[in-house]
Amino acid sequence: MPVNALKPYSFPAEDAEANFHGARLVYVGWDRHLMFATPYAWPLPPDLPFAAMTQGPMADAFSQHPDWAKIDWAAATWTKNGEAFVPDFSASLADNGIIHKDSLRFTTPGLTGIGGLGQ
Amino acid sequence: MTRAESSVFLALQANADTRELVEAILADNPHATLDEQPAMVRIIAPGTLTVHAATVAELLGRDYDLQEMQVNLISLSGRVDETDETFTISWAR
Amino acid sequence: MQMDLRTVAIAPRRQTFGHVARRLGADKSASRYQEGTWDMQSTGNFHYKPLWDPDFDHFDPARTELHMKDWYAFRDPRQFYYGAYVIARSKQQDVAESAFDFVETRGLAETLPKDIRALVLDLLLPLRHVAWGASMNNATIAAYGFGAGITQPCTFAAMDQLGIAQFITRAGLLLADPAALDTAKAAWLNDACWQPLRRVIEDLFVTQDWFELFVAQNVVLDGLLYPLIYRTIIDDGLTMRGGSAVAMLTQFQTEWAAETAKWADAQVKVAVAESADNAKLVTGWLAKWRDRIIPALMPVAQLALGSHADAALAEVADQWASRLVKQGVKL
Amino acid sequence: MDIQVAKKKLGLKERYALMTRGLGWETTYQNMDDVFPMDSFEGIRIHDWEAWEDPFRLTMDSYWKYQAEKERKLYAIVDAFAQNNGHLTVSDARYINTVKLFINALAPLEYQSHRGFGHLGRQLRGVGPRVACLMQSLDELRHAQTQIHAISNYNRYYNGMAEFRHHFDYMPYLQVPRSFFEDATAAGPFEFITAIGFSFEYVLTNLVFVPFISGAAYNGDMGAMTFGFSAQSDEARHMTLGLEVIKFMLEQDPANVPIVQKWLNKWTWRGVRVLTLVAMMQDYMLPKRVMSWAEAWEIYFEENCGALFRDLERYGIVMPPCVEQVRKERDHLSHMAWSQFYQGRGTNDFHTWLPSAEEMDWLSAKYPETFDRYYRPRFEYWAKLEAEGKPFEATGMPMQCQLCQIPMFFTEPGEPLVLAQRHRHHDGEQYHFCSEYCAEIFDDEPEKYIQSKIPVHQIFQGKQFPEGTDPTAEGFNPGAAVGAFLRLDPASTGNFVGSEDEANFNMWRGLTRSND
Repeated sequence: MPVNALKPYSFPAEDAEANFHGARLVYVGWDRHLMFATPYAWPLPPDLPFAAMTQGPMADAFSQHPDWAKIDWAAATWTKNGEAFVPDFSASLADNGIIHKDSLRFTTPGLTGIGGLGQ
Repeated sequence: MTRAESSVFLALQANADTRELVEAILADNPHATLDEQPAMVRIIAPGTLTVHAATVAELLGRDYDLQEMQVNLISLSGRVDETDETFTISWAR
Repeated sequence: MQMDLRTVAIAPRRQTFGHVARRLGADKSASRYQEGTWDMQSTGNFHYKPLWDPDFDHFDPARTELHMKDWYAFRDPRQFYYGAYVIARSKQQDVAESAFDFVETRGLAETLPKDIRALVLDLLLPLRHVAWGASMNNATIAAYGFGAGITQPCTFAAMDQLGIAQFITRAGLLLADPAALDTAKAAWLNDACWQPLRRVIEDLFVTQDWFELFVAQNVVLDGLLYPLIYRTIIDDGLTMRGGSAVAMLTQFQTEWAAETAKWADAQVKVAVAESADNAKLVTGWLAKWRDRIIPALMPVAQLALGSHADAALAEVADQWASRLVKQGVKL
Repeated sequence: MDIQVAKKKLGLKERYALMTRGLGWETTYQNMDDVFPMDSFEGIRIHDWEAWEDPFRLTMDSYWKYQAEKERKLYAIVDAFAQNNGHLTVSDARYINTVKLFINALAPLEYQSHRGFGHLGRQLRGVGPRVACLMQSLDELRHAQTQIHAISNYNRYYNGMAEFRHHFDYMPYLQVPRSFFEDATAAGPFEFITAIGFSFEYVLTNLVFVPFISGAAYNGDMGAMTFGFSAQSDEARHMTLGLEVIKFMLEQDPANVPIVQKWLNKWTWRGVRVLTLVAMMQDYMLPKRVMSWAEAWEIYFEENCGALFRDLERYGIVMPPCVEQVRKERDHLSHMAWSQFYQGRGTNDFHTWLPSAEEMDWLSAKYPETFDRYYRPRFEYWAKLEAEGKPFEATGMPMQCQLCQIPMFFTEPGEPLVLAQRHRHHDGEQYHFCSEYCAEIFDDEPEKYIQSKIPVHQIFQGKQFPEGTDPTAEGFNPGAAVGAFLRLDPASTGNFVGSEDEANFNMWRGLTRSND
């Protein structure tokens, strides 16, 4: 249902990938670890290997949690925009089919936050 | 709760200027109750609340223009109907 | 007896807000006008284009051809922020209120010579529509102008003109009755002497450049109309013919016009001083609207002054022109 | 001399009509649709502007008189408060952070409202509604300026308020209130007045007013209480205007009802989303609490607005469906928000802190079903980290909702351990939302919301570096560059405990009580 305006009303998307100087926006959230209030956002090179993302920006953000060091990445499960997703850690983000503004969530079975309360 | 019973309220600053106004409103609206909060009074009533200029004037000992209430009025809930003599809030219209 | 009042002196971390200090050139204590006006309006990072005007941001310097390096060069010599404004107007309102009471309680309206009373009804009452048009035009500038430096005083001007329209209405009710207001409105819509002026005001309603509108309405139209009606015709003319009661009922307008002219002239001075382009633009607007408005005022002047209208209007136009010369305008 | 028949004294309504509607006329030299080009494109049909019922009948002479009286009283108290260092009488210096929130997030909205109502005061075809909007535009300028003048004194002694204008324009958390209001000012005139005149000024006004102004009074802040009460007295007129406009639209044409209902749904939701800041302030930032957010919601929404929407039922208007989700979020809202502001404290211009044991007990009592189970463990763990000298602080930038622009800390209604997310595609791009209701607002006008300046994205696009910055230069520190662009004073960020504000307040208060 297009917008109801007085004159023709169309504008370019403010967050098109081209505006990020070669980077690609990726969001990552750690399920049931609400000590981290929100998923985090990073501008990442599309050719960055998936593993490097987990060891780099994700580690910077999530390693403050005692569960982080215990993660068994093979057991972790992922979703992309809410749908099941199985990443290839050695491949790049692009080769993993991760496009601009994809929202990733990962769950770490057996690790359920502070006092097991999802925090 | 039918529409008539929905409550209306008038919130006024609690100061020297509103003493007689509050007294007059409570006198003219026996069904109203007074809720006193920090530096503010709320006069709540089911259905309708009417301020009569004449009653306020009598207590003040001078003429009273209902628009003077503007200065110390804080908030209200309900539909406003104004005449020279009365200021009424209600849902019953 | 020297009383040593000791209150605890604690050293403040700063005197005012950052944007105000930058405009003052140092962190100094600022006036309420400065803290309440400077940089109040956002100038960037707008989230959405308006559905009602997608070619511009809501606040957009491109809505006028005038260019200013600093839009807060427009300052109000009266230093009106809201508080100062309503307090000033409430004093003037007190004076007007007692004037209306005096005229009413002493029945001065009835003592007016018949011809004066008829003239006032014919001349003054239609002016409430002129004032309402001026209020609308200032509302346009206040809504779409750029920077609170110019939009704030135009908000006040819009409300002042509404107040003036309401004072004129009260005068009409005092001198006559509601029917007289309808007669005046019919004249405003149909009588030949009012049509040129009504056409000017309606053309201003659709003028797109808000600074052209500022020049046309606040500098040209009101700059000529108020001295003509309230000084030449009412204060000088009618009082000598037993119409002083009328001058009492229009004192607000007389004082207001003098005070507001100072503000309007000061904005022209700043605009033309900024650049040659601005000077050319503003001077062009002044000439364009002068050449439309003076002829439009002529039939109104004749209504009151008959054959003396030409000379009176010419004199008003000369005084107006000399006011502008002082602002650096070469008409 | 004929006996002058005493003139029939005009009633208030007639006299006011002569003083407003009587002034306007149908233009003939210009087409009315050119003079008023903006009041029909939204689909709202008005057949008879004369059916408008003037809410408060204040002519300019009375307006000037009563408003000047209010202003004299207000500035006398503001001056007295400043002269005898009234800020030192507040209950606890942490309260001053609610004043920072007020001047950064709310005072600029008053100015936006001034310009928005000024725009309507020129565009609505009916003279009555235009005069009412012009008067409200003037009132809103008053609110903006009285708030700035009252808070100017706080700004001289405490950090975080000096750059409130620049912060409102660019700081990430302040794009929540700013985009909320610009969504309304960018909309057509009828949607604007439904959004601000009715939903924000009528439905939600007490939810904003009580926490801030009664909260101020309750915490010994006479300055804020003064302008609050004084400003709020104008609100009574605005609330009445807002209610009158809604009824006027609904009575003019049945075709208007679904449009107004859609707006009520949108603006109740987007309004309550903005009030997340107020919920957080009420439950966590007021040292002496007036009432909890949950209690304020029950009184000022469920009770008052229940009566209001019952009154509107006759027109076919129903309570916005989103209220169901607001009820589910009611007992989580303030805790989620405070958790986000606590861990993001390095990037904001007001202090946060962990609730004390006593405060947590108050929260447990006010939120029996949620606080102990979902939030106390988080705060107690963070307190442990603080005690160990390793305070927890977020290092990543939050993902934000495309619509309300709030960091996506909201959990799925009914599933407090699952962060909510909704997803949409539009024109080859994808967008994320904190809730179904934000996503639905996007669906309705995608061409509008794809323009949003999402703060974190603007930073990643390099748009928030000082002019002339070269991000490719050796040793370029983006965080520092953004901090400089935002004029973020380091002393205003971080934990209240150990802050300059805390030290100064205690030192100054000590001066008033001891002899040096």
